[in-house]
Amino acid sequence: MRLTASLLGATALCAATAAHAIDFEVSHWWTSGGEANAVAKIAEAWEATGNTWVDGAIAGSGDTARPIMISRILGGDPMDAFQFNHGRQAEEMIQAGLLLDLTDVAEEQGWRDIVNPPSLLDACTYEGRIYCAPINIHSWQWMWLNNSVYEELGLPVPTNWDEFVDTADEVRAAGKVPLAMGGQSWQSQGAFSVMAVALAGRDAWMAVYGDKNAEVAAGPEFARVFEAAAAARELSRGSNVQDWNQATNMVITGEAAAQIMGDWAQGEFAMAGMVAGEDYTCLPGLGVNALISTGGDAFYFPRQDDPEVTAAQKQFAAMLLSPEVQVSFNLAKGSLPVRGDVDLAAANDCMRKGLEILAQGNTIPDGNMLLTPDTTQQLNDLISEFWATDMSAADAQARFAEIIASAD
Amino acid sequence: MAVTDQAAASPVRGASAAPLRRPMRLFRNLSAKIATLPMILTATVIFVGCTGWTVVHSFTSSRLLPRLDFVGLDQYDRLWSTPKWYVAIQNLAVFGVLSLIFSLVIGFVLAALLDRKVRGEDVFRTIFLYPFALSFVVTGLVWQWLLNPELGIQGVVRDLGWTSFTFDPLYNRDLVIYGLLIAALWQGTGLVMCIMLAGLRSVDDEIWKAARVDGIPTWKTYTHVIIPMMRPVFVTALVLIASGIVKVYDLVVAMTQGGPGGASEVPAKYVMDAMFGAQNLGQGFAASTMMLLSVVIILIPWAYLEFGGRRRG
Amino acid sequence: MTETAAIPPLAAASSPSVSIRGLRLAFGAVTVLQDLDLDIAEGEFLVLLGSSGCGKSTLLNCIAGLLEPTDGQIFIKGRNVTWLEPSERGIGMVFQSYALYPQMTVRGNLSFGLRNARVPREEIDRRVARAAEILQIGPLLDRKPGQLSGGQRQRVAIGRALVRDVDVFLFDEPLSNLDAKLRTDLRVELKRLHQSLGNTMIYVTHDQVEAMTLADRIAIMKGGRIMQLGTPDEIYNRPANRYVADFIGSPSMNFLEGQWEGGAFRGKDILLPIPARTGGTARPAILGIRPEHVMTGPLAETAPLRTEVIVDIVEPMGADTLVWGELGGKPFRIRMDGQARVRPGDRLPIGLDPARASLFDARTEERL
Amino acid sequence: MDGPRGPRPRRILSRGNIMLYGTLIVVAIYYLLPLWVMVMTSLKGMPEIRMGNIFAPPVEITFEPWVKAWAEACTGLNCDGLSRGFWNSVRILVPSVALSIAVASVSGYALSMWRFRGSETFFAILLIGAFIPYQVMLYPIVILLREIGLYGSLWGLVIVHTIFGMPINTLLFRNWFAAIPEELFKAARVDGAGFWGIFLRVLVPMSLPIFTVSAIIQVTGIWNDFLFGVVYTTPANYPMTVQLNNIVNSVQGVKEYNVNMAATLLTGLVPLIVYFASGKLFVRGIAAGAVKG
Repeated sequence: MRLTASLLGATALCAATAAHAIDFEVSHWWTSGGEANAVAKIAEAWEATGNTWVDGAIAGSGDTARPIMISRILGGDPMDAFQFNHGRQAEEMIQAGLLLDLTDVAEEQGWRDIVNPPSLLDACTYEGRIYCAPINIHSWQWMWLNNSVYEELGLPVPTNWDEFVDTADEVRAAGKVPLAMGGQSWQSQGAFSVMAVALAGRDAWMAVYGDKNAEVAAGPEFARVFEAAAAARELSRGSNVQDWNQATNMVITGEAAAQIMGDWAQGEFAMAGMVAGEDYTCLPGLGVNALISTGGDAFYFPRQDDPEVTAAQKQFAAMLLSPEVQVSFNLAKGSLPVRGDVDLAAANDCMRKGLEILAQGNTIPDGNMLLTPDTTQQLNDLISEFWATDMSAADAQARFAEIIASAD
Repeated sequence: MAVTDQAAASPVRGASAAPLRRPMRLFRNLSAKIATLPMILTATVIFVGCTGWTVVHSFTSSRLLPRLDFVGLDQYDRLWSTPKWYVAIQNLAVFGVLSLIFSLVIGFVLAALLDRKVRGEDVFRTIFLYPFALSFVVTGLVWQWLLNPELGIQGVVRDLGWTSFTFDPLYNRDLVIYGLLIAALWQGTGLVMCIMLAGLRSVDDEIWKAARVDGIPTWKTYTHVIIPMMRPVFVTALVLIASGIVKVYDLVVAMTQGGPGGASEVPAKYVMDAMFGAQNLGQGFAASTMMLLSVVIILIPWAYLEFGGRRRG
Repeated sequence: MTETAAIPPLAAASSPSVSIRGLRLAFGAVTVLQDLDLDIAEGEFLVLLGSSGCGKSTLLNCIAGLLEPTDGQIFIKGRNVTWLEPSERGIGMVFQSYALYPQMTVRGNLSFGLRNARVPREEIDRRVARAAEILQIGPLLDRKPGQLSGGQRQRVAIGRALVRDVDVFLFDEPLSNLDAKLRTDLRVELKRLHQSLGNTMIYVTHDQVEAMTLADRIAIMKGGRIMQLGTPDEIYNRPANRYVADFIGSPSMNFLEGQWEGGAFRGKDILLPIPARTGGTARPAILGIRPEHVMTGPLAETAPLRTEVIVDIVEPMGADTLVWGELGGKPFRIRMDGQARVRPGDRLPIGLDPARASLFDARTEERL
Repeated sequence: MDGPRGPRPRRILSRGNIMLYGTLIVVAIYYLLPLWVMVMTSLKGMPEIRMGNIFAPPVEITFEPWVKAWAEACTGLNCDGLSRGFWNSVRILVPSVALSIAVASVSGYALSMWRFRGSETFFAILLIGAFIPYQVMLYPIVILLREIGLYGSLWGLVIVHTIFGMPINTLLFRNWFAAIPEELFKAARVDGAGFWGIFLRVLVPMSLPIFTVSAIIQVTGIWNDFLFGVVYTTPANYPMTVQLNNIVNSVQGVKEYNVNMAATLLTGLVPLIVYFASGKLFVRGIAAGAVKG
C-alpha cells in the first residue's frame, strides 16, 4: 500500500511540474558501456515526465569530475543534479548551505522506511536533514573468475581465496595472469580492503576503518592481510593495464583468471554476453566471509534560486527512488537497489547472492562513509606503492598503522 | 592670462596649445597605461592576488571548500612528512634536469644540423615541430601505446624473434620517469630546435668565415663562439622548457597516472590529487606554495638581472 | 607660471627659431645633458657635432619631443613646446636608418604624417607631388622602401619631413649609413635644399666635414655640454678650448707643451712670440698648430719662427702629403703640397706663424 | 660533422653528408613513428590490432574508426562523437585567440616602446606567473568570474584563455617589437601617430610573422585545452576535447585503439593544419620573438 501511495505522490509531483518542462542538467562520470546504459534508463524515465535531460558526462572518474562540479557550484552556475559517492565527501558543501535539503521529499516518500539498509540514508543525513538521494548499492567484496580458464586447465573453479591461491601456479604455468589488477591506485587499495574484510574479519576491519584503531591496524589480523596481499601482488604481475574495466576485460577474454573488483564489474560481463554462474563465477567476500559493503552512488542537488528548478530537483529525487527506476537502473548497472521492496525478477546469479546477503543483514559500511577522502587518498598511495614494489608486508603495515592513527 | 595670450600670439600648428607645466606623472603615456591595463590586472589580480589567496589558504584546514580556519603550519608539516611528496620532488628534479639538458642539447644539435644548408630543410623542420601541435594528453596516449609491453615496441621486437628483449619503461618503477621523458622530448624538442635555429640564423656569417680562416674546428666554433653568442636564445628556450617542466601534469596523468605504484608522481599531480582526490585543499595549496616558492627563488634573481637594470633610450 | 611661459629673455636681434633654456636630462644618476642654453636663429643651419655619447642626439631628441627633459624648457617660434607631442612642435625629422615604414609605399610614407593630421586629400597630393619634385623621387612614389637604394631611401626620409611643411628640420646623422660618394652628393643636395627652403635646420653628425660644409653655426658637444658654438670659421680658426681644437681638423692639430709668459710661448726647442689675448701671469700652456698651417719650403723662410723637423713617415694622399715628424720630443704632423718630395729621415725646415696658432691654458685647457 | 657551414663544393656522398643526412633521417623517423602508428592504427579493425604488429600498415583498410570517432562515439548518453564539440571548440577558439593575441600584442608593444614606471615589474610578475601551475588558480578564478558575472559563459572562458596565454605571448611580442628599430617608432611619433596609430598603422602591418607564431601557440593551447573548457563553462559549450577525453578515458569493454587514434587525429587536425600552413612564417616569427631579449 505504501508503495502505491508513494507512487501516487511521485505522479502527483510529475503532474504538477510537467507544464514547465525544464532543461535539467545532470553531471555524472558514468561513461563506460554498462554505466552509460544504466544512466540512460534514468534519462528515459526523466524525459518521460516531460522534462529534458541535459547530459553532463565527464569521463575519468571522480577526480576529473569533482573539480568541475565544485567549480560550478562555487561559480554560482551549478548543474541541477550531480552524482557523488555518498559518504563524507559532500559534508562540507552541506555545511556551507550549497545543497538542497530533500527532507520534505524523503518524508513524503517515506524513504526512512523503504531504504534498505538504512545506513544508506544515514550517509545522506546531516544533522537530521536529508541531502541526497541514494540510488544504488555497490559492494566491493567480490571476486570474479572466468570459468573457462579453469575448465581448460581441468581444474575446479575455486570457491574461496585459499583455493584460488593454491591453483594460481597452474594458471600462471598456462601463460595466464592469475589475478588481474589495473594500475590505478584505488583498485589495489579496494582489493586490499576486500581482502582485509575477508581475512581479518568484520570486527577487526571495523576497528580499523571505523574506529581508526591503530593497534588493530598494526596487529596480527592485519599482518595476515598484508601477507596475503603480498602474495596477491605476485599473482597480479603481468597485468599491464590501467583501467579497472580493462582488467575486467582480461578476465572476460581469459587472459586472466580472476579479479577482485566491486559489483560494477558485472556490467562488463553482461555487456560481453557472459552469464553469471555459467561463464563466470562470483565470490562475495572472496568466498571466505560473505559480507558486503553498502556503498553506492547518490545524487546531490545544488541549491538554486529558481523555484521551478527546485521543484524539478525534488521531482528528480523522488523519481530516482521510484521502483521502476530502481529496477531498470540497477539491472543495467549491476548494482543492488536501495529499496528492499522491489522485485528484481531479472536479477542474475550474482545479484541474487548479493540480495541474499543484504537480506541477511551481513553488511558493513563502505569505506567512503568511514574515511575522509584525504585518508582514502593516503591509503591509495600506500597500497598502490606496496602493490607495485617489493615493499615488505611489515613495512607496509607499519605505514598503514600510521595513516590510521592520524586519520580523522 | 598668460596662457591664452601665449597661445594666441604664437603660430600654433598643432591642435592644442602648449601646456605650460610638466604633465602629471600618472597621466604620462596614458594610452600605454590604459592599454596595458589587462596585463597589469592579470599580473596583480590573477598572478599576485590568486597566488596570495592560495598561500593564505595553505595555512588553513580547507578541505572540499576553501575556508579560513587557520591551522598554522600543519599542512606543511604534513606535506614534508609524506613520502609521496618526496617521490614527487625527486622525480621532478630528475625529469627536470634531464629534460632541460636533453631538450637544449637535442634542440641545438638538430638546429645545427639543419643549419648546414640541408636539402629539404622545410620537410625536416616540419617533422620535428609537428608534435608540438598535439596536446600532452594525445602525446601521452600515443606513447603509452608505443611503450605498451604487449602491443608496442617490446611486443613487436619480441615477435621478430628476440624474445628476451625488454623495453617496458612504463611498467618499471625505476625506468618510468625515462618513459615520460621520451614522450616529453618528442613533444617539445621541435620548438626548442626552432628557437635554436632562429638563433643560429642570426649569427653573422662572417663569424663562420673568421673561424674558418683561423682554422678552428667546427665543433669548437660552436662551443666557444656560437653558443656564447646565443645567450638570449638559450634564455628564452630555458624559460619555455622550465615553465613546462614545473607544470608537468597532463602527460603523467595520460601516460602513467602516477604509477606504477606512485613511482612517477610529480608535484603538480600531488597538488591535484590533494585538492580534488583527497579533497584537502589546504594540503594542495601548501604543496603549490612550496612549488611557487622554489620557482620564485630561482626566478627572482634572473628576472632582476634581465629586467631590473636595463632601460631603453 | 607666467615665468615659464615668457618668451626667452635672451632673444637676439632677429627672434630665434628654437630656444633652449637650462635644459637638463638625467637618467637616474647619469646626467646626459647639463644646463644647456642655445638659441638658433630663423633659417639657420645649426650642426651639433661631437663624438658618440656626447649628448648631441639626445639633445636633438629633446628638441623633437622624443625625450622628455628632466629640467629646463624648449621654445620653438617663441612657443613653449617642452611638453608637447613631437607632431605638435612644427618639426620634421630625418633619421640615420631612414626609418621608412616598410609596408607603405613611398607615397604612403610621405603622406603618413599628413594623414595623421587629417589634412585634406587634395592638399596631401599637392604637397607629396611638390616634395617628390624637389627631391626628384617622382618615379618612385609607388614603390616600397625595400625596393629602393640607400640614397633613394634617404631622399624619401627627407621628403617625409618636407611634406609636413614644418618650421624646423631635425637631422639625426642622416648620411652616416651611405657610402662616401653618395654622402657627398646628398650633402650638396641638402645644402641646396636649405638654401632654397630657408628653414631652420638642426643637424647632428659626428662627421666634421659635413659639419664644416653645411653649417651656419656649429655646436661642438662633449659630456652633455656645448664646448663651443660658432661659425665653422670660428671653430676652425679660433677653437675655444683644446678639446674643440683637437676635434676639428683632420689630421688633428699638433699640440706643444710649454710655458706662456711675457707675450711669448716657450716650449722645448721653440720660442714663439704670441700677442697676449689675456693678461695675467705666466702659466703652463699648450700651443696648438694645425698641420696645414705649418709653413714649408720657401714660405718657411719668411715665417716668424723657423725650426726643423726630422721626417719619420710620409703619407702621400694625392692632393696633399701628410708628413709625420718629431718636434720637441712629440709627434708633429705637417700637411704639405701633394707634389712635395720628402723622404723619411729628411730634415725638413718649417716655419710657424703665431697668427695662425692657438694657445691654451694647460690646466683649464681654455683658449688664452 | 666536419667542414664549415656555407657553400662549398661537396660530394653528394661524402662521409660528412652521409652522417648528416643519416642522423637527420633517423631522428625524423623517431618523430614520425608515433604519427605513423596513429594513422595506421586508426585504419585497422580491432581484430587486426590485437593480432598484428602496430607498425605494419593495415591489411584491410577501414574508415569505420574515423566515422565512429567523429559521429558515433558516446559521451555519456550523447552518441554523436567528436562532431558534437567541434563547433563549440571553434566558437571558443576564435574569440579566445583573437582576444588573447590582441591583449598580448598591445601589452608587448607598450612594454617595449612605452615603458613607464613599474611596467617592467608587472611584466616580471607575468613571467613568473607562467611558472605557476594553473590548477592552483582554478578556484580563485572561479570566484573572480562569479563576482564579475561571467562564470559559466563563453566569455568567461575566453578571458581565462587570454589570461593564461598572456605571459608567453606578451614575451614574444615584447621581444619582437623591441627588435624593431627605435627610429621607426620615433619617426612615427614625429609624423603625429599616437599610441594606437603607431601600433595599428605602422607596427601591426609589419609584424605578420610574430602574429603567426602567437596565433599558432594560442590555437594549439586553446584547442587542446580540456580543464578550463569543462571547469569554466556548461555542457552546452563543452569543447571537442571533452569528447576526446570521454572517448579515450571511458572504456567500453576493450580499449578501441583504432577509434582512440582516429579521435586523437581528428582532434589534433586543426592545430596540425595551422602548423603546416604557416610554414616558414613560424620560424621567422620565432626568430625575432625569441632571439632578441
